[in-house]
Amino acid sequence: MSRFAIDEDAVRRLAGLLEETGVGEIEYRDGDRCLRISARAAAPAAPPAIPAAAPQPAPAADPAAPPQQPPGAAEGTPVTAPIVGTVYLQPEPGQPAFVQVGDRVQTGQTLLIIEAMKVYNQIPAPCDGVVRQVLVSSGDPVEYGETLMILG
Amino acid sequence: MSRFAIDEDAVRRLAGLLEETGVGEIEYRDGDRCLRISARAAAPAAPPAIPAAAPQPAPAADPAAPPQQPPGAAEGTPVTAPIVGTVYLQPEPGQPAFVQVGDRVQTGQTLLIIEAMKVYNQIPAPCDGVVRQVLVSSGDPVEYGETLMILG
Amino acid sequence: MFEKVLIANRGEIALRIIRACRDLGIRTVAVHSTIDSEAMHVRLADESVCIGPPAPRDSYLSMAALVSAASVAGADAIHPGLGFLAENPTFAQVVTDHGFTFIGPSPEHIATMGDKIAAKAAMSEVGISPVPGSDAAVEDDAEAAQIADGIGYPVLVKAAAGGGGRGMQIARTPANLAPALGLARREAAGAFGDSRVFIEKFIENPRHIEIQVLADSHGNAIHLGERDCSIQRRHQKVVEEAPSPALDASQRAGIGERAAAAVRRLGYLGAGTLEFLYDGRDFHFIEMNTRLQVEHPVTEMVTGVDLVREQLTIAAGGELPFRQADVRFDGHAIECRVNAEDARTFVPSPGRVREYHPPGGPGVRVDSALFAGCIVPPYYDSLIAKLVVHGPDRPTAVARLARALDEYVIVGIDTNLDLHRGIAADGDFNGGAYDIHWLERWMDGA
Amino acid sequence: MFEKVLIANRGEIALRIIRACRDLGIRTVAVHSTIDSEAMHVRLADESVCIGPPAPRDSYLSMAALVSAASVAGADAIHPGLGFLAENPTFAQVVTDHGFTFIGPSPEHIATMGDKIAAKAAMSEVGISPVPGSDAAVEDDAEAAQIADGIGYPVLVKAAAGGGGRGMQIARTPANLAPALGLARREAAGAFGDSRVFIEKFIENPRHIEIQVLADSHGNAIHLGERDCSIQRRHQKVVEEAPSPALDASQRAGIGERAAAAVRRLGYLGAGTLEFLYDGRDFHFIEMNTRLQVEHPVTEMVTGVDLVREQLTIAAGGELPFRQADVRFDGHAIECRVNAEDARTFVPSPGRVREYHPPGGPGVRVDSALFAGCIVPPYYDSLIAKLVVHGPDRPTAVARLARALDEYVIVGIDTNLDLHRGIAADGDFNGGAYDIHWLERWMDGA
Repeated sequence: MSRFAIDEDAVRRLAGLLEETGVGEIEYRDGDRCLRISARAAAPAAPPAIPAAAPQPAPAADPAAPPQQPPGAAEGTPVTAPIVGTVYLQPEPGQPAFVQVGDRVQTGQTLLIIEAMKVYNQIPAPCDGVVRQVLVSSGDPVEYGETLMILG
Repeated sequence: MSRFAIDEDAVRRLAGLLEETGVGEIEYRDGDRCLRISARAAAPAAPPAIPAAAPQPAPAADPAAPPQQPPGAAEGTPVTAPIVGTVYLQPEPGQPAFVQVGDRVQTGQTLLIIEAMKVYNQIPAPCDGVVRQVLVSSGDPVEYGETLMILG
Repeated sequence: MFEKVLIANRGEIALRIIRACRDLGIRTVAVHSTIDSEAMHVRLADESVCIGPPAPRDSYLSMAALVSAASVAGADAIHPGLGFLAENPTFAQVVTDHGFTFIGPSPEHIATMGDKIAAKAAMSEVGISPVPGSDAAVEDDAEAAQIADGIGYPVLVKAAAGGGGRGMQIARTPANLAPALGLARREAAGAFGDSRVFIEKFIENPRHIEIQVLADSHGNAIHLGERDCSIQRRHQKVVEEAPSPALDASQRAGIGERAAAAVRRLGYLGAGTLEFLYDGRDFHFIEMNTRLQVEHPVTEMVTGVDLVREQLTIAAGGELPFRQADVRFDGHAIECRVNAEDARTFVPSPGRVREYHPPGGPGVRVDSALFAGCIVPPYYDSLIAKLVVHGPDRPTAVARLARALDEYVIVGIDTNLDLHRGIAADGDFNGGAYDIHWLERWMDGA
Repeated sequence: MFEKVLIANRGEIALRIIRACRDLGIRTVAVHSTIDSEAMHVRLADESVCIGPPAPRDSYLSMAALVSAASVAGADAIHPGLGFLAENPTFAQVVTDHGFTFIGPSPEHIATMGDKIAAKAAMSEVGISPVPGSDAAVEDDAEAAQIADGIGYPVLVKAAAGGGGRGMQIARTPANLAPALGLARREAAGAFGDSRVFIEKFIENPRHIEIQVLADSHGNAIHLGERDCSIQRRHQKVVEEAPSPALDASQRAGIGERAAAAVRRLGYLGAGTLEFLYDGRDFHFIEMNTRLQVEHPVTEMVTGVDLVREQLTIAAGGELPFRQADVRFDGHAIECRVNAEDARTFVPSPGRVREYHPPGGPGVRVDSALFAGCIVPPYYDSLIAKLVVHGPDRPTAVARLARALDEYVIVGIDTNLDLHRGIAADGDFNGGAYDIHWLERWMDGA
C-alpha cells in the first residue's frame, strides 16, 4: 500500500488561515483528496458557575441597564459616562441637539449633558472626529462607564 | 481480512504539524484512505479544593486507619478485608500464624481471621502464590477494603 | 455522657448528629461505604470506618459491619439516624446485646410501633384514638364488609406491614370492597411478604399533623408541639411547618398533652413522633415513628430545643433539662426537603455537584452534606439538603423561605428547588390553606 | 412602606439590607463600583447601577453618584448601611433635600454624635454619665492640669474629632500630662485636621458594653439589651456577644432603660448604639453610633428582632410593632468578624476566593457576600463574613462557635479564622473572663 503523501505546506497554510480568520474549521477538498483543519477547543477554564447560576437581577429596568459595548464599538472611540445620571442631547428642550450623527467634532466640544443631583454636566468630545453613533436618547438614565456615543 | 498498513511516519508528521500549528484537528483524506489527528482534550480542571481544605478527621485512631495501599502494592495481588473487624493471624493465641512471609499458599487456604460481632471469619487466599508482605498484626482493627497481605 | 458515638448513617442526618455530638464534646465515628469515603460526614467526624461496598445491604444496612465498626473504634453508643436501620428492632437489640447503648427507644417499642395494627391497639389503650376501623387484620371478606358497614364508606384497605403508600386501596362503595381487599393483599404480599390487611375509615381531605414527644428514663415525658406535614406527593413529605396554620394554642396543648401522656404511660424512651390525620375536628392516630424525623428542625426552630442533644442526654440516662411548662413556641418555621431529582418528573438525579452555594442571613438554617465537588451517589436517598427558615410570624417565615430559595445555588445535578420556589409563591400556601392532596392537585394544575 | 430602596453600600451589609427588603417585599437597587459588578449584592438586588470606579471616593463615597443613582432608578429611600457615608450628616441632609427618605436618624443627631465633646454634653443632659473629664476641649495646659487633678490620674487625652484610637495619649502622672497633650494635639491635627483635645479619666481594665436602641416617630423608644464587644485589637472589635458575661438581668434592665430614656428625650429616630466602658460597677458613656452596627446580629439572635426591618419600618413612619415589655432575651449569641487578612500579621489579603463553604446546622447564621470564584477587592474593608452562633446558654453557644469555625472553608485568600479558632478554644474566653485589653495580651502570649 502506498504511503500518504502529506502536503505539509498545505497544512501550515490552512492552519495559518484558520488562525487569521478566526473560523472554527476549514475543509479543503480537491477531487478525492480532502484536508480538514479544526481549531483547538478553548481551554475549559470554566468560569465559576455560581455567578451564572445565582439568581440574576431582574431584567434591569431602564434606569439600571448594564453598560454594554454596542456592536462595532471597537471601530471608533467610545464616549463613556463619567457619572451616573440622566442624559440630555439638547441644551434645552425644543432646541437642536448638540451634535448629530455625521457631525465633525473637535476635542472638548460638548456632545451631550448628564444631569446628576440637579447639576448639568457637559460631556466633552475626548478627541477630534466624526460622530458615528449616538447610543442614548434624551431622558435616558445612564450608569458610570456606559457608552454614550462613538466617534470615528 | 488484510492487516492495517499503518503509515506511522504520516501519523507522526501530522501530529507534529498539529502541535506546531496549535490547531485542534487535522483530517487528511486521499482517495478512500483517511487519517485524522485530534489534539488531546485539555487536562481536566483541578479537583475541587473543598475536600482538601475541609477540616480533616483527626488523625484516625488505630481503629479507623484509612485503607491504604502500601508502597509497591501494585507488584502483587492484594488480599483485602471483606468486612470491618479485628484481625488475628493465629487460629488461637500462642499458636503459630496461619502463614508467614515467604510461605507458598494455595487458592482458598486460610491466611488470617477477621473477628466481627464475635464471629471469626476465615479469610482465604484469592489465588495461588507466595506471601510477599503481611501488613497487619494480631489485634489490629481493619476497615472494609483494607489491604491485609500481598501475595506474589 | 458518652465518650464516643458511632453514627450508623450517612448524608445530612449523619452530619446533624455529628454537630450535636460536637456541641456536647462527644467524639464521633462516621461509617461509610466505599463510594462515600470523601463524603462530608466522614470529613467532619473525628474518626471514620469504611464498612462495605456502596450497596446499602452490604454497608449501611449491615448490622455485622456496623457493630463490628463500633467495636474496633471503641464507641460506647450507636445513633441510628433515620432510615436504614433506625426502626429495626433487631438492630436495636443486637446493638444492646453487644454492649453498646442504642440511641433510641427499646426494641419492644420499635417492634410494636412498626406493626400498624399493634401500634393502633397500643395507642388505643393509652387514650389515643386511631382512625376508626378494624382492631386487627381482617380475616375474610365477610368480616371486612361488616366492619366497613359499621364505620361507613369510603374505607381504606391497608397492609398491616405497610408503609410508603404501598398496599393501600380505597373502597368508596360496598361493591368495591372485595376488589380492594384482593388488590391490597396482593400488593402487601409482594411488597412486605405479609398479606395481612386491615380496614380504616377513609378521611377525605385531612391534614397530616404530627406531635413531637421526648421521654426520659426519669418519668418525664413532654411534647414539643406539632408539625404540619400535609404538603406531600405520593405520601412523601415535601414541605413541613410548625405551628400548623390549622391549629390554635389550645388545640396544640390538647393533642400535645394527650400524646405526652400516652408515651409516659407506654414507658417510651427518647424522641418519637405520633402522626395523625386531622379532619378539622378530630385527630385520628395513624402511626408512631420511633426515631428522629427528617423534619425535626422545624420543631427545633420554634422551641429552641436541640432534639438530637436530648436524644443523647436521654440515652445516656440523663434527665430532660426542662419540663413541659418551660417549652415555649416562638414564631414560625418551615422546612423544604431539597431532593436530587427533576423538579417536574421526580426522576432522581445523582452526579457530581459542580457548584454549591447555600443561602444565609437572618432566620435561615441549612442542613446539608453537599459541597462543591462532592458526589451524590445513586445508591441512597435523594434528599440532599434541608432548608429551614424561621420568622416571628408565618408571613415573615414564608417571605424568608422565598428569599432563601432564590439564593440557593446547586449546579451539576437536578434538584426540586424550582418546585419549592413555586410552592413558596403560591397563594394557597401563603394562606396556609392546604390538605394532604393539595400538592398533587397543584402540580396537576400547574 | 417603601416601594424601592437604594442601598448605598456593598459587601455583606448590602446583602443584609437586601435580605431585609426582600422579606418585606421591597424592591432593591444595588450600587456598585466597576470592580464590584459581579459582586453578590449586585446579583441579589432587583436592579443595579454602576456608580463609579473602584476608588471609594469616586463611587461608594460619592454623594452625587449615589443620589443620582437613586434618581435614575426611581428609588424612594436610601439605606446607607454602615461605614462609607452612614454617619455623614451632610449625606443624610443631601438625601433628604433631593426628596428621598434617609434610612437613619436626622442629620442633626448624626452631627452631634459625630463630635465626641458635643455627644458627651448631649448625653449628660439626658441622664447618661460620660467618662469623667473635661466638658469641652481644653484650652491650655493649665486648665488641663486642673481638670486632671480633679478627676485623678491616670487620664486619657483624646482628640475631639477622634476615632479608631488615633489622637489618644495616656498620662499616668502630672509630669506626663504636658507631653501627652502635645502629642495628642499633633496627632489630631494630622489625622482629622482638628487639633482640639479633651481629657477623660483613664479606666484601667474595662469591658466595652454597648446598648442597642430603637426609636420610632411615635414616641416609642426601647432598648434591646447589651452587646459585650471587649474582645478588640487596636480598638477594632473582633468578637462580640450578647448577653455580656459580666452583667445580670437587673444590670441589663438598668442601663438599658437609661439608654432608652435618653434617646426618647433626645427625640432620636431609628437604630442606634450607646457605647460604654464598664469598670465592674459603673457604665461610662464614650460615644453613640447613629447607624446599624457590624455586630447587630448578636442582638437579633437573642431577641428575635430584625433590626434592619425595624429601621425600614421606622424610616417609613411606621410604629415599632412591640414595646419594651415584649422584648425577650433568649439564650446566648456570639459573632466572629471574619476578615481577609493574615491571622497573625493582620496584613489584608485581597484576591480571588477559590473555594467557599460556610458552616450550617442548628444555631448557625452566616452573613457573607462571598461565593466560590468571587473577588475580594483591595479597595475596601477587609470584613468578608460574620459568623454568628446562638445557643440556649453560653457554653452551648461557645461549643457551636468552635464547631462552626471548624466547618468553615475559605480558600484562596488568607483569613483570621484561625485566630477565632484560638479564641473559641481559650479558657479565659470560655469562662467569659476578659476585658478590652485581653486579646492583645493573649496574642502577645500566644
